[in-house]
Amino acid sequence: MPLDHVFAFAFFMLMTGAAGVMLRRNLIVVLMSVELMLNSVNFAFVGVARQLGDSAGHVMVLMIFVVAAVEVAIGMAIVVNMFRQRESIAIDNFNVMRG
Amino acid sequence: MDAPFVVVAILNLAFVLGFLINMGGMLTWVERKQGAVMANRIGANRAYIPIPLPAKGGGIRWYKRFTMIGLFHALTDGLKMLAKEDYTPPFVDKFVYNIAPWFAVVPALVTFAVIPFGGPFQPGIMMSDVLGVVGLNSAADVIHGFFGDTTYQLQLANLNVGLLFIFAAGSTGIFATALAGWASNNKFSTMGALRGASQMISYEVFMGMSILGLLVVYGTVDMNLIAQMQGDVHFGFIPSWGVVYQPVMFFVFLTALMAENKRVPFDMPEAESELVAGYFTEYSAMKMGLFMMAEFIEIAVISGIMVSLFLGAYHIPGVHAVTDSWYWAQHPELTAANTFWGAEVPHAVVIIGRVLSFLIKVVLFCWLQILTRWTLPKFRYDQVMRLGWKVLLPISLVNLVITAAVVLALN
Amino acid sequence: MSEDKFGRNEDFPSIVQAQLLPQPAYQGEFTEGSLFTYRNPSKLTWMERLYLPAILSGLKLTASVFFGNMAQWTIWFFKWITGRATEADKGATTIYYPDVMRPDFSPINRGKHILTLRENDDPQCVACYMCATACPAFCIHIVAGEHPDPQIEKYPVRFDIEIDKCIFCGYCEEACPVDAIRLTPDVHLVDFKRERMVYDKEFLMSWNPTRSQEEHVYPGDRPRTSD
Amino acid sequence: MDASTVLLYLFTILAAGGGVAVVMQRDAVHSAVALLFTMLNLAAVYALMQAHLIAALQVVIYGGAIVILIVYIIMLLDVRSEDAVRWFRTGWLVALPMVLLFALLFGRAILPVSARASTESLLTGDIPCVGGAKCEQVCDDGVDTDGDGLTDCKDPDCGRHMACYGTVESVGGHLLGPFVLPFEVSSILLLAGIVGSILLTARQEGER
Repeated sequence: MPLDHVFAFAFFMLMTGAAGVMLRRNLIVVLMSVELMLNSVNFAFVGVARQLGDSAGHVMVLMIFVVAAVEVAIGMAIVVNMFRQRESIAIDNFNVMRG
Repeated sequence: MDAPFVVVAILNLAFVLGFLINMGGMLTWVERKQGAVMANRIGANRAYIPIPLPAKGGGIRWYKRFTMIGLFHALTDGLKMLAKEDYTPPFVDKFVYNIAPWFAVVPALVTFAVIPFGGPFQPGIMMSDVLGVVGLNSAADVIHGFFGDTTYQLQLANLNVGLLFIFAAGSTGIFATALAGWASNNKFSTMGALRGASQMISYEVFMGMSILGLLVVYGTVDMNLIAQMQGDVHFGFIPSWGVVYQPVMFFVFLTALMAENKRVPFDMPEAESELVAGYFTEYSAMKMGLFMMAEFIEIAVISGIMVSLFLGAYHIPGVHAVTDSWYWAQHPELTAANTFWGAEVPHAVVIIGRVLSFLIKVVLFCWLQILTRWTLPKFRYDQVMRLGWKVLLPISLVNLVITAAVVLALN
Repeated sequence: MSEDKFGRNEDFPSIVQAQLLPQPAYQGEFTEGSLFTYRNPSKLTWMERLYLPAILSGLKLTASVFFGNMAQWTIWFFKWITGRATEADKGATTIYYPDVMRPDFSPINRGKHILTLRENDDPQCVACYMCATACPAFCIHIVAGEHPDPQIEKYPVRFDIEIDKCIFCGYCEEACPVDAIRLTPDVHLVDFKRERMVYDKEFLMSWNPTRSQEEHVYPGDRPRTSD
Repeated sequence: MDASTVLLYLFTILAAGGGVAVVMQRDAVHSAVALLFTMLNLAAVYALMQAHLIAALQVVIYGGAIVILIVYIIMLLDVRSEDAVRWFRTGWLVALPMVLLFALLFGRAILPVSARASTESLLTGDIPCVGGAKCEQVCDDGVDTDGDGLTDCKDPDCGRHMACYGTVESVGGHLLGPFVLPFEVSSILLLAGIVGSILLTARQEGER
């Protein structure tokens, strides 16, 4: 798989994730879309690492794994907290701070 | 990909799948029969295959005593599951409901792919040994010519990340519980799914923790290499099996694996006395059968994992094949040969003996698991969690630190 | 095995007596003239909370039973080959239930109903509806008719019991003023069709208590007069 | 195009399709199943790209930890499905310019570079030494050639070798070699995550 195809797929997945983040109302789906964006980056890293024959890209992917795991743990804690306050996780219900 | 490699791979696949599926069927019978024998009962003995015999006064008499001590109950179980009505309740989430059973079966079957069940072998030499004894020398030459002296593995997939692959497959198995429970749209199922998910995630944590000590000892996650490293003998009589290095973790890891399998005493997600059937309450016919089959296959898979990590895999102490490259590299003063306590034996004897020893160990472990299942009462939910987080996790952490210190000191 | 006049195991009275005795309380003692004492179990020690020693001792127990029974089965197998095996050689306490009844199966069990007969083979029942009224499951249905004999007021034209609804409480037996309905110990009341679980008068008027193992006929298998 | 390349494209397309399904599904659990599908396909892609360790960890971490946590929270909170995905939202006002911007960046900056780099993989079976420095000469002989205490694949020098690339030894050698500081710092991040999530979800005294 040539590198520009790798980048094209990664770009497509990144944009899918970004669209999910901006267009979905369900907070959990928004978090899932963020995971999708992180995965597209992982994909690009693995593709480039394969192209360059350098395992450093894999180390970077491992770091992103750690970040993703922490992000989901914290994100889910926040979701649970928000659900306790409003009995809902639709982000439209959390617009109190809006001017 | 040359032809001999493909042939060996297909034979391996046939062996693994045949072994697992048959174990899954047999264990349904073993479970009942062993439970009966342990409780002074007789157990399953009614299913029979009718045999027509000529009656005395002409006509046919059906002989109905061909029961084979109840072995056909496994068969009738399968037939019953297939023949029953596959009812999908109207309130379930159809898509998730239908895919959930596959998340139970596929990981259970796939996990066995990385377990070495006979070690490295030379099929050409082995087959010509066997055929030479029978007297088919020309056929032996043909097969020897086909395979050559090349060494192949009696293992489905020789992965570099073997042990991680087992963990990956195991973690995918959690989805069966979670998705089945959620899709059933039933309070019992959802409770079972919540319990199952939390129990399996928790026990996966210290399942990884408890095996780390062994990984420190072996220094690899390659199952093939781990198996080979257990072929040595210390001081002439102590086999260098994992259970010798990590006796405590043997029990902890076994506990974790049994908790992953969700059977008594860890049957919180199913809990007949509280949750009807837990996460698969709404399932019927073969979909429910897939869950049951996965459970029984997993007994065999757990035994395979335990044997290959802790009980010397396929090794018989003191028996070495010419293909054990790790062993011969450790002992440069010896010349590579097929030895049985020093005596030279044919290659085929060693390999067949090894496969048999692996199978016997696996069967013994299956027996131990079923013994446990029929001995212990079930834990309460909080007891399961406390045992996991407050007892087994600290033990495995302390063990890891001690192991690392000892390994560092010895190096 | 000797049996008493009810066909029971000779140990049966002692078993009943043992169950009637006051049972000792959990981890407490019972002495005559004193009150029961209940003690909660003490908190588990650290060693006990590991569960492992207790589990291993339990496994030892069950494994010893297992191997003992396997030895017995092995002996049975060799006897079976020579054709001298008996059921007792299996070493199991199992009774093949529907084929073999326990000797202490209680003769005062409440099972299938029977309508008692007069001397001329008519049912004793006078269709007074007492049993149908007393029935908590509403499973008795009676249609009354005028009896030709002026001494007897009524007789049941139909007397149906939905045996699948019946809870075998015995209230009909208690309520009957003429001892026309009784409950027999027969508990093998099974069928494959729900319609056949309605027992009509003719069927209720007969009962074969000496059903042998070879016949092994369930009530639903018998020809029904009203079918 | 050989079989593995075809499979690579197939799994990549399936992963991208799964990503679209994550965003399009109305029900949160269906989104989670689609996310799992994406993760498993990506793991297959990584395995075909010879990143074996990453492939296994992708399934363990994303499949076994992250997606299951998401499913667990969905079950715990009893989230109802949305009536419909509202596609006409003010979010488009942000989304469209961003997509355009990224597409522009992609077309202008990344594509020419990646097209130039689109040669065959640089994985070799040869001696990977650069600039005459002392390094592991042969990577599959079980001998520590350069005498730095690390044999074969465990030496980061061998990362580019065909037999070593993407294996546990190779990536682990990198992790505990040049990248040891980020590796250690990531453990602090994990600890912060654990403490943070407990702090966020633990109920205060008196709270319901």
